[in-house]
Amino acid sequence: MTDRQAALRDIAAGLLGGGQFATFIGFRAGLDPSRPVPHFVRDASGAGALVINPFCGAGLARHVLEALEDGPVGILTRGCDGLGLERLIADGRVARERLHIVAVACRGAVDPARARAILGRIPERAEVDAQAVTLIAGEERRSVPRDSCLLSRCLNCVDPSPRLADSWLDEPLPAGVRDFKAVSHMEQQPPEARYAFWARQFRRCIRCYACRNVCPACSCRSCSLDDPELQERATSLADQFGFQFTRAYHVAGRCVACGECQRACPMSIPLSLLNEKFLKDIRDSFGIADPHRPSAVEPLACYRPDDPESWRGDAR
Amino acid sequence: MTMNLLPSERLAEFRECLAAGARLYGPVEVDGIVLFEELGGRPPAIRPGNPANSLKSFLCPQTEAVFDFEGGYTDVALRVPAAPTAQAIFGVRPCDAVALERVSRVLLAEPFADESYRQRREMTTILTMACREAGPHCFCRSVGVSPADGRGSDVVLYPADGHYLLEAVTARGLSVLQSAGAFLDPARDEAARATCQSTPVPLIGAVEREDLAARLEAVALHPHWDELARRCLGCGACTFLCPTCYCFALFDTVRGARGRRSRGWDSCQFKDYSLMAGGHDPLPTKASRIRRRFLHKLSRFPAVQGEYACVGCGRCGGTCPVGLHLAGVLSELEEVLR
Amino acid sequence: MPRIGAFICHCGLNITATVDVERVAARARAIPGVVHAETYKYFCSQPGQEKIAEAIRSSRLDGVVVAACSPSMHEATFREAAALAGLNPYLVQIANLREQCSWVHSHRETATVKAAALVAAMVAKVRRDQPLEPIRLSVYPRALVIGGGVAGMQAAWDIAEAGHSVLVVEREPNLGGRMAQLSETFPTLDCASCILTPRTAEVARHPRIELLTWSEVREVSGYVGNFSVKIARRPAFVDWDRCIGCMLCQEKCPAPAPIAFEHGMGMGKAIGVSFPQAVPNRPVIRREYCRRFQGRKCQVCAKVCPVGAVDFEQAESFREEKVGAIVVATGFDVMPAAQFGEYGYGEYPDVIDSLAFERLNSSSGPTGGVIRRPSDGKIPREVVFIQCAGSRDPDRGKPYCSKICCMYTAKHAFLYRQKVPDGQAYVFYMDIRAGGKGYEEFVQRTVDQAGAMYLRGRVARVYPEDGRLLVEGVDTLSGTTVEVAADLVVLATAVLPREGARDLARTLKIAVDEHGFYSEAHPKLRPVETMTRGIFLAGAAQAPRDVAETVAQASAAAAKALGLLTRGELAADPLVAQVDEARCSGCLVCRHVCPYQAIEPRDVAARKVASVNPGLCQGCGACAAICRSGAMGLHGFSGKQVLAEVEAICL
Amino acid sequence: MNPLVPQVATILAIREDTPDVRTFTVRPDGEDFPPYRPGQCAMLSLFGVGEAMISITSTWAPETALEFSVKRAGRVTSALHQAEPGHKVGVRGPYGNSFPVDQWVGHDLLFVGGGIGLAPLRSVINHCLGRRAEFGRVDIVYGARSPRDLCFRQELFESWPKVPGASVQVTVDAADAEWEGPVALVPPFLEQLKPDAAGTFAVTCGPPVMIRYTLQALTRLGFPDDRVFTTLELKMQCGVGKCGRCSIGPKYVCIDGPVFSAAELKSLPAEY
Amino acid sequence: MTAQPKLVGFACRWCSYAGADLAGTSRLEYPASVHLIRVPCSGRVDPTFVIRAFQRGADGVLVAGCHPGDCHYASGNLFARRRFALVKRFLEYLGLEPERFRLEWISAAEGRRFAEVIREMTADLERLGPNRKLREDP
Repeated sequence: MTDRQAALRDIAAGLLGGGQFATFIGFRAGLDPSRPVPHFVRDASGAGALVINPFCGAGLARHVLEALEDGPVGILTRGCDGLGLERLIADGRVARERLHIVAVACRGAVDPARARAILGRIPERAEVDAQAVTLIAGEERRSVPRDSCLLSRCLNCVDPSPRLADSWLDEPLPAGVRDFKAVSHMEQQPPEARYAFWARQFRRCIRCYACRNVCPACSCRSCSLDDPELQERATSLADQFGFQFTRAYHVAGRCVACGECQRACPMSIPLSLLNEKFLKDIRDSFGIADPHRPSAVEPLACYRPDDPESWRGDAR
Repeated sequence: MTMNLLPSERLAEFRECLAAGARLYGPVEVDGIVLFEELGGRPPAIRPGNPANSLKSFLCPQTEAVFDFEGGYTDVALRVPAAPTAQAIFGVRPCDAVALERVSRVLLAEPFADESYRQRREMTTILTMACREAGPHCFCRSVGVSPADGRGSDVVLYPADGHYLLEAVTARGLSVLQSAGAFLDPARDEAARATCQSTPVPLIGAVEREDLAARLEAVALHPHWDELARRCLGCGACTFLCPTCYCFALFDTVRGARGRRSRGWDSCQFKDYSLMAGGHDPLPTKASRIRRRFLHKLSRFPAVQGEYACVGCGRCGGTCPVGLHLAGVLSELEEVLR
Repeated sequence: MPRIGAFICHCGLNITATVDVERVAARARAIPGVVHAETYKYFCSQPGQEKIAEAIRSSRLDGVVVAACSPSMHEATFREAAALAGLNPYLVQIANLREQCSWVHSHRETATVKAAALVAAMVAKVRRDQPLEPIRLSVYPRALVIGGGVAGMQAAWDIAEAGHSVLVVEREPNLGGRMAQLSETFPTLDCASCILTPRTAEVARHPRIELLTWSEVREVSGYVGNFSVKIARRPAFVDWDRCIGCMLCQEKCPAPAPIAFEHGMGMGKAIGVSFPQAVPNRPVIRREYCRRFQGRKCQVCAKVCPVGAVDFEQAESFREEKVGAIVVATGFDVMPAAQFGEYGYGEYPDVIDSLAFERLNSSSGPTGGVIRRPSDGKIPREVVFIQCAGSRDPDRGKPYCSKICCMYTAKHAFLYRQKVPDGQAYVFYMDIRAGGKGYEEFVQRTVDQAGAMYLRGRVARVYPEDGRLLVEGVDTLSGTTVEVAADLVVLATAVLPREGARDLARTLKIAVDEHGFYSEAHPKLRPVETMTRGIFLAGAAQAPRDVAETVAQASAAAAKALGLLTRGELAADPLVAQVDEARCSGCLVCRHVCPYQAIEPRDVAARKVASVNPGLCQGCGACAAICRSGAMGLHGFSGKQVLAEVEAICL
Repeated sequence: MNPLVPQVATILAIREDTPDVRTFTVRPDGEDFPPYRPGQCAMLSLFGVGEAMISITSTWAPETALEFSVKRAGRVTSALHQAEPGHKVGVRGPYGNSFPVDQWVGHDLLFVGGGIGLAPLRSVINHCLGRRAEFGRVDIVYGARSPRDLCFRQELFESWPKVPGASVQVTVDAADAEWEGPVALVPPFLEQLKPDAAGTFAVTCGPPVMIRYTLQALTRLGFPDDRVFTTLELKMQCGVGKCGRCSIGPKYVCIDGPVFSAAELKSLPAEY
Repeated sequence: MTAQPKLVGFACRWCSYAGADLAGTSRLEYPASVHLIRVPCSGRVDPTFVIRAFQRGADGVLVAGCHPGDCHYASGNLFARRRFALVKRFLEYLGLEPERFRLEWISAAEGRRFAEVIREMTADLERLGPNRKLREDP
């Protein structure tokens, strides 16, 4: 752990010291030890503030967009960040050659709220391995199953390591295969139950647009959701359905399943469950095995002559 | 002030009594998060700290009609919505109630009192649950709010072992206690209140300083705001959840010959917030908008109202996707100043 | 505020019989922005059009909705009428009250309510219409024909004869293409070169046709009417301007070379022309066979050349040409040898393909027209022709029918019997497809007069035995196994697009089908056009076809090209996509869905945005639908317009 | 009554001042518009489009209609430019403070306007000229981009110059074939005119850049900050100090402004 | 008479819109529920058009285009096919009844088929009753 942190600081200092890089993006300790915050190091001397620990939950990819305005960027990159960067590169928003990707294998990030609920106080440290999470505060150590306190996106993670890397802090972990269990479960609910579920979720949306602003696939310079003629500001349930549909559809075939939208949502709306529905259907309908991994042409911008028409007759 | 004791086991009956004449809202746990919602008979989820949403949802709804209109270009008829009905909100934390008092200073300021807010405020009974334990992000004491603060409340409930001490703060609160007299014991328990008054809440030095406003104005042009802007995503979560943020926008929607002018929450963190038609924008950068938010809360609102536009509820810190906690930011600025 | 006029047509009784037009007009009047609404018996009539014009002028209308028949009937009429009255014609919309309302509904109340909704939708749409001007494109009055075979020559000839200049680019050193390799043509048995040679000469000396042989198209940019083409000319190592075509060089050259023209049946020389009547009659050195280029001392050609035209230092040269239209006539290849293991093709010299058989038949071919088998020069007594070698064979070959094989195989069997009167031809076939004037009769003659034995069935294998080839097959009609000992086996191999066709498609930005043939814009209505305006198709580059079809199609392509060239200017419909550059993020996903390659990136203020070439755009809107930010719009069908229609309908 | 609900009003007349400025004469259908002071604004709205804060360019008198001069800029003002007499608009107000005219009594007045900035000045000029005897000299300096862009020509060239003790100087940034007057930007033009600062109150309004340089020019000419007034314009939605948008430091332009003295401006953060 | 369902149809101008016109010239009666919006190509139809129709009270939405292979623009309907295969399932996932949204290939020659699709869909929508799930409260 500390080895990685030391190596990270060295690399960041080296990049910034070399003069070619304007910013290094990583994490630094926050006011709350369980919530490190994204950090933008501007010179080699600042690299000592960088931390890596299992509380580093925020996605970093989206931050490169603005940071690149100052010059090339070095960035600490986990699997999810890496996919986000791939998305931004595929969308022509970020030039690969202006990035130095410091890859790290990730075993999952702790959800600070869940960890605190388990421990009854703010954890100071955590250790995550393939089996369990150990939460530490003062003298107290508690080991709990991973699924009780990791961020939900980490539980579904199949890309612990980035596919793009310029330097590695450790050995990459193997990629897995997405199982879409939660989507399948939802699909099996009766339609009325699904509707009731989503209505309940969408009703509490406050339209803060954190989901959009944090999303590496939502990097449009100008978002149609901000155009009142395309998306009214009203928050009737119909508007909420319209907004949620539009947001999810606009990332259909482009979502990298990093789960940042859901993590960022202050109202805990399970947005990944929407995004993953599209991903699952893209996999099942168009034979794209790993639709969350960006490809040269996104699935909705291409076709095959023999694409299924299974929607025909669905109704009857 | 009138005080009564309510045995813990009669709390549900007390709530039913409240619900008799009004829609009753309170914190409930839904899909893993605690929210203020209509209770509808559910027991409230009283947890340390605050629900995700604030009372704003019930007093300045996310969107509401200002008026409806109908007609063509040469004839228009306006119709204003019906007056709101009575509502009671149970399980409010003192900080949220104080926030209402702060917001009211602006929205009820004459000569242009915000009529829909005023009507709702008048129809709303706030039943506050004083805190015996701080939430994870609470810092009320640092901004001059106490865990037993009664400002903005109609009734404050101080939890004690086996009972609650109920204190009517307003005339409306008094009538609540009178109507619920059957459950109440006209005894007093000063200890209950004292316990809450001494509930430990983390103190955050950077916020507590008496010269906070002056120090902030002094760093108003510091480049650290640009660093904060790098981190900030420009979403409106902090402002939409903040109980003291009251900015709103007006917008029209049209359905054929009918339409509606509505108001809805707006956020100074949005990039088109202050953008003028001609392209001029006094807040052109994310950094300028973040600075606006902090200075408004901690310097400019206090300059006029004498109190912070922050009650230390901790929502911004708890929900900001990138951890831009108000207190954390101030600590950073302090660090920068040194 | 908008000032919209709504004109509700009775269409005699066609609309009024079911729709209460007065109520529709009243409902229209109630829509904010509608300042005029009237009904009339026939708005398409002259007095009707005048009523619209009068209202445009007197009520200062800035939008017109005509509620009448389908827009496919009179949209143009009403737009013209509006234009005459001074209103931009694109500020006119048609509500379809006849075909899609009064004629299909009988309940007066519901039909009237629906009609009012359709009118409201068009009012909502026209409010958001912008005045547009047709896009004017200049047309450079010159055509490029790629390919100098019979298709290319026909197209070039037709265009030149109509008065426009033509540039013909041919990859081989000379004109002629596949047809020059043929002996006779079916079903008339005319000699191919007797037909082709005069046409070749005419093309070569036509004052408005410029020939560039031994050349390739490398780059194409621009759009309809304004293409810019980069052409590479390979080094011939002979200065053709000096050369007098005496061919002494070819005569004296000591280095034999297999030349493509003979299709493996004969040899040429390292320097020379492909065949004696070649046009232009100028030699090239094929450096891979030239002794000089192989590092040996030779240079015989240079020594014998009376004019000193041989130039070993010649390099590839390039030229840029501007053209207004392009005809692609690159022809076909036949399926290569390796694919037919069971027939022993490539393994046994006496298993040949039909193009080789053409060369054996040709009087100017390597055998002087005497049919001799390759292995020993013996005249074959038994010849087996195998049809559908690779065609109609989805598993190992191509699923399609190569179309010409039935006929040329019949021709081959017929010609063989003429030349070898005691020979026997066997034809293995799946079906005989002889659709065409005189085609079926010709096949019948081959059976009746030439005694060809047609066996319906597949050949299982071919193997050598005692200097002959045993052909094992099944006669599916009799259900018996057939074994024929043959001296020569001729395979009717599948027709493929020319090698390099895909690359050229990419260069031209035109589509190919799954087999690599160029795709036509519409199989029925636009069979010689491509999806790229200004680029047309001729001959077997688009699909297998015979000479007659090829020539007909070439003339059609020429007519289409002429349609462009004869107009100095082109008016294109302005209902095309356009980019809001301030909004565009430059993700360019729109490029992937554009069937016309009309979208290119463009640098604006140090960032990349999509840019639509209105000359190429056909207004399909695929880009607008996939653009998430709303930066890509489509005139006449903008997102906001469609949404406004939706809202009006749903009120 | 909800302050956000406008009175329905009718456009009585529309005058085209310049290619992008039109003056609308508007009268509420029901109760009279409340009395207003020079410099105050009103929210003018089109139903279904939205609202915009516009300064009232007319001067209050009983039973007179309101006048608004509107430059076409955004969604609302563009839609207003398409409106016709007889169309309904919404109007609410008056909002904001006003020019402290009573403070000026007995002094000379200098009005410096640029472009559409003459709209708020027109109301105070007419108000002061209406109380002619209470003031000393009234000098009006006005400029626009081109002769076509000059607003209120009738008053500029006919009414105001005829008032005793009043002067009008008009300049343009760029002349056309017919323009015979001065060609200069307002701030240098003003400095050339060398108005006497002693005992004079100066009022300026125009585009932000022009205001900035005019304030500097006035300072150089010797006008003290507390005798110089200007108006600010920010994005506003409620007009009544609630929606938060137009705040500058602790002030809201909609209720504490739009009129500020140069001295007040200097005490505010530069967020306008 | 009970209120008729409201069916919003997006029809490509080359095939389906022309097919509807053919139904007209052939005088094939079908329910007046359908209101066609003419678009250049089914590939032009943005799914947000569909959701907007539902939001504003459409009981059903039909997107109709040329048969695969027949697109006037070669590929527009193939993009539409992908897009709406996902959208249809997604709407169902949100709890919308599957009968409320259909994508159909209707050629310019298939007037009869157009009428048939409208009859079928209208019958389905009548059976389901008004769409209350995605529409705004009146």
